[in-house]
Amino acid sequence: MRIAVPVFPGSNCDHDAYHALKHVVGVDTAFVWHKRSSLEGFDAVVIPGGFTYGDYLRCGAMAKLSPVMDAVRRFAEGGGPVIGICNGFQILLESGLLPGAMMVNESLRFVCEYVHLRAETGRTPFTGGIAPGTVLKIPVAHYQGNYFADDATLAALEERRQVVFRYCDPSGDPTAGSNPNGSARNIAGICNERGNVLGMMPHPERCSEEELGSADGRRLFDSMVAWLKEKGK
Amino acid sequence: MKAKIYVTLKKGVLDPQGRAILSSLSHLGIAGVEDVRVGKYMEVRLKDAAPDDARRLLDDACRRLLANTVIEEYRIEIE
Amino acid sequence: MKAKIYVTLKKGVLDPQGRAILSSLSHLGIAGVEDVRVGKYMEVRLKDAAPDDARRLLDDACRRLLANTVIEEYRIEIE
Amino acid sequence: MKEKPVTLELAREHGLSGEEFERVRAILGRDPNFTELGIFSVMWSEHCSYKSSRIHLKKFPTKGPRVLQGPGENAGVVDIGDGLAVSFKMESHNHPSFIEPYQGAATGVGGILRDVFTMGARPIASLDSLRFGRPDHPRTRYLVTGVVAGIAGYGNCIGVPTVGGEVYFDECYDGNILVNAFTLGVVKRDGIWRGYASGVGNPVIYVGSKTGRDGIHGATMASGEFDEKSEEKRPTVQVGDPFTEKLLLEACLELMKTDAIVGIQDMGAAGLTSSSFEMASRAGTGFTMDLDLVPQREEGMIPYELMLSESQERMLMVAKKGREGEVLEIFDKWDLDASVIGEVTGDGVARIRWRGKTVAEIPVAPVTDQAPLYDRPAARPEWQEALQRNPDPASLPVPADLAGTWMRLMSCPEMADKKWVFRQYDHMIRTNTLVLPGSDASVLRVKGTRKGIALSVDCNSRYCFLDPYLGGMIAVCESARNVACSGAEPIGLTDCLNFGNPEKPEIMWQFRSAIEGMAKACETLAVPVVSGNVSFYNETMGKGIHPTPTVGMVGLLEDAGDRLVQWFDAPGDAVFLAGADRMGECVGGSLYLKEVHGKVAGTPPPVDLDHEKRLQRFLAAAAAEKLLSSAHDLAEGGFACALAECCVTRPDGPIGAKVANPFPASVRPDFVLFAESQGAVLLSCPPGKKGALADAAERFRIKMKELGNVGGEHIDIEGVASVRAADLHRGWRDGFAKTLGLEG
Ligand SMILES: Nc1ncnc2c1ncn2[C@@H]1O[C@H](COP(=O)(O)OP(=O)(O)O)[C@@H](O)[C@H]1O
Ligand SMILES: [Mg+2]
Repeated sequence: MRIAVPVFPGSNCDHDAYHALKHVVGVDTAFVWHKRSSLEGFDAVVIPGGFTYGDYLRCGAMAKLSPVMDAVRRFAEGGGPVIGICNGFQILLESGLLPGAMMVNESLRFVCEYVHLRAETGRTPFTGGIAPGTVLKIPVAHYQGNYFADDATLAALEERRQVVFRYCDPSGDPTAGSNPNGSARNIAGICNERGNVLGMMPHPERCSEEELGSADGRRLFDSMVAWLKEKGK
Repeated sequence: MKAKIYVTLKKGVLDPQGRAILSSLSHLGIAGVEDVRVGKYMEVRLKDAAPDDARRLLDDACRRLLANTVIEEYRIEIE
Repeated sequence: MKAKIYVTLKKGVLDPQGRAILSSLSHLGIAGVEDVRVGKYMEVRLKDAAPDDARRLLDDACRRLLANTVIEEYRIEIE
Repeated sequence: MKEKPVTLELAREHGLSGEEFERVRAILGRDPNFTELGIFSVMWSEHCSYKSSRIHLKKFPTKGPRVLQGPGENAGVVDIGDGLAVSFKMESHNHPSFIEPYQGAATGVGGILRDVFTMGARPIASLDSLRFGRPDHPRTRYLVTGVVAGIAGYGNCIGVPTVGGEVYFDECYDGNILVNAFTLGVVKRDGIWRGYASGVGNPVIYVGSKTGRDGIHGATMASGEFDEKSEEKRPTVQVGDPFTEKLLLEACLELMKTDAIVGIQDMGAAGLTSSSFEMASRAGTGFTMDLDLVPQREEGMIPYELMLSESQERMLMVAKKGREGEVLEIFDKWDLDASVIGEVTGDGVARIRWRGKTVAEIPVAPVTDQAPLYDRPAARPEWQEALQRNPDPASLPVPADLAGTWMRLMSCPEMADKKWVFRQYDHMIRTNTLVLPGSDASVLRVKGTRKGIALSVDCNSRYCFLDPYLGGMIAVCESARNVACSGAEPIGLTDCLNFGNPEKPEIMWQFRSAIEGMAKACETLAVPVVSGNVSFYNETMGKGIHPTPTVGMVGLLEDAGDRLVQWFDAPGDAVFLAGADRMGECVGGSLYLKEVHGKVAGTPPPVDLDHEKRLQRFLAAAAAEKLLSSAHDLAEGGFACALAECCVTRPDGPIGAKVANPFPASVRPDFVLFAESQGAVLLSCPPGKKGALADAAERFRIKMKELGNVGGEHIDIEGVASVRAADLHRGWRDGFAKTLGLEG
């Protein structure tokens, strides 16, 4: 089993994802430079957070043009598990692998803090081991995480069970006060129709060890490993 | 040759920046502004070309990079 | 009434965004673009007023909030 | 820009005195040309030459068994064992941040990051020490918003967490804010790089952003007072490009894993000039440089501009001859401009060419060796005496509502929760931050080891104003104590000395006294100064700031698992006051005196350095023996505010405590609550550890008093004042944004 962490100019959570996967979860993990156009030999893709191309123009707008993103698209079309975290999520939106767009936070300020998420579905490879309704404690760190999609798209997302995580209070209620950025319907993470591509603003790689304040993020990676094992990887 | 590109949020897309500016203006005591929408404005210098070709080129650039057509629309002016 | 405001970087001020866009365009194979400078574009709706008053108001808004006159300059168009 | 004929008057406009100009002529044996004048003016500016401060900075202890690199390089380096070292430094970006808060603060962060990764270290954490004018000054809100956003904008983008800092407000900073940025990196002991241009024939390589007309005269601006004309200097503002710096960081660290280069230095203030002259001067060499080969962003730049530009995100390096191809290849991978622009020479002369002509020819050594050095007159100001004598404490009325006063102090912006600030900073990236901002010191783990690094930045400038010697001493003690409260041993410090105009004897006296006080504390506590920065001329139209020698302290935990936080955690834990005998009735320079009685006067609390040292050792020992649940020192706001902080800063929500009044019954209740002291710490521990804790205190001869217990709805100092923990928490949490009029 081998996990790819694509690295773009300006990626900066690449080492964190690598550390969590390789040293905490203990799976074989490798960086993939963005100019590479193949993901041959990899079983899952973790697109890390950061400020690719400085977040200039729009977050993820320039990274989507990298050769590696063509490979990610093919990988996803083949049913392979892909997770985009924070800037990785923004890249997936910009490349059209996930619907919708990110706007600047309602506060117009960067926000870095622990939030609570309610898991909505176990249908993705990354949430198979997390029962719907589970509340996770996990940090966000972004300036543009205010998820937007038009009403028809939002309705379709709900109907097809593509909303994977919502911001909520510690008891699991998706209240306005628990929404750190103004996202539509408190959406923190969504998947594609098929369920194999997940994008989320919060950072599971930052809370995969108790000593960092929470190990809830590890559950996503553990789920991924279990899912891959089941597939014989 | 030169061109100008305007990228603006589509109607119906909430503009957090515009809203914040509006409230700051009223804090500053600047009254009379009823709405602000913030967009991007790009000044582009191009190799000389027929205006039609230039437009086609920039249209391509907008669709593929400069605007996110999920939330934004764009306008190109060639000088 | 309506107005448009253009905020652009002063000449000589580094525009990291413009530079990054330029290099992405060339990666896209969009040749012929020689320079890009990125600015802000605002569409403003105002209470009806004499054009001179409106301009004064927006000028004030630009200097105090909308533009950072240390590194940016602005232009106002009243419709 | 056009070249101008060089005259004495022009030299003066460049900040050179008549005597300095004569020295330039003596060194060259002729009149300098315009480019050469520019070079001398920046090299001999206060900012680059430290001409007014050097003789005093020598008083700092800079050596120690752990010191691998002291002051003089881009950043200091201290050994932490396991084959690793930490490199750190602090820098000011005060003037630029006042003119353009976002870009000024952002480029300040960019500059200090470059200083650290130039040493070969990967930056793992930053701190920021900020001082603004009165909260209700019309510009303060704008400056706070811009500075914080600028630090966030740069630090977050490059991916180095900003894990702590401080924010103060005082009228004295109305016209001169302070923005001091600290960065620490981790480097292999045998992987440290320095700024040496050695090896005749080796190529000199320029890398990073293209050169524009940014910040020309930035270095001389930092060496001059503000006046009304400063507005006109604005277009020299530099714009930061954190994305390019991120690429530069990764490319340089990749390059440093090879042995293709011999020396490297960032282009900070005075850009190409200072980097090339300093590197050559350290190595005792000369160099040639062809300015046509410098990557340029703007057209028509003349040599003067190219040499003085302060465009950001640039580095200068010297490669091994024949290896330049490897160097250029790495930079090409990272899409960075790089260009061989010259060569190291053996004759000790800098020869700068442009369009086929030599445009400057200067012997390198004299530029640094014969740089001006001043022992400027220093005199204690006449008003100092009266300032210290006042006010008579007995004349101060006791507030009728003590609980209300307590609430008021805890919600004033100096004491209130700084979450509005640090929420905008990514303080978790790189997944090392074990103690997040909000405790006395932030603690980071060092991956691959068991070690932890504790960081704190401190300076109480009211104390320094009232007594610069004692104030300087306290800045060192307090930052070391903050680090010790997290369980760490202080192992080295950096400083940022922010003062007014050194040409005024009273400012020079403040400067000298503060340094002497700091040096004394460093010696006793055995903490070396390994890097630092001086910022003079923090004056506007003759009005200067309080002397503000900010200290950035680095502590080491052998086992990060021993780390401590400042907040009470478990109901039933016992509360102790360690250093109990240090508590006096000192209200001089206190927050209480300023906020409630509107006075900055009196003398700061006394310091007992020997006791301070024992206290810090005791804290580290108690932490290592796992005797404590928390430790928090008494600082601004005195006993009551320290206790309140233990109760309300807890991330999981406030908790109460019931404690005895530690003072004799004769002490006025307002002084019990808010008098300030040095060398006192509030501790909490599980009841079962009480005995062992008392034994440890005994061993270090620390007087400890048991005061009560954690728990309950109230924070109750028996017989003096009591408040509901939830109420105090709310006031503290909202105070910062509310007072400054920043929503949310
Ligand atoms: N400018 C800042 N940036 C980041 N963190 C800050 C800043 N100012 C204060 N903090 C954090 O808030 C907490 C309280 O700060 P402060 O009141 O100065 O603490 P102390 O009195 O213990 O030195 C500390 O953990 C500090 O690191
Ligand atoms: Mg403290």
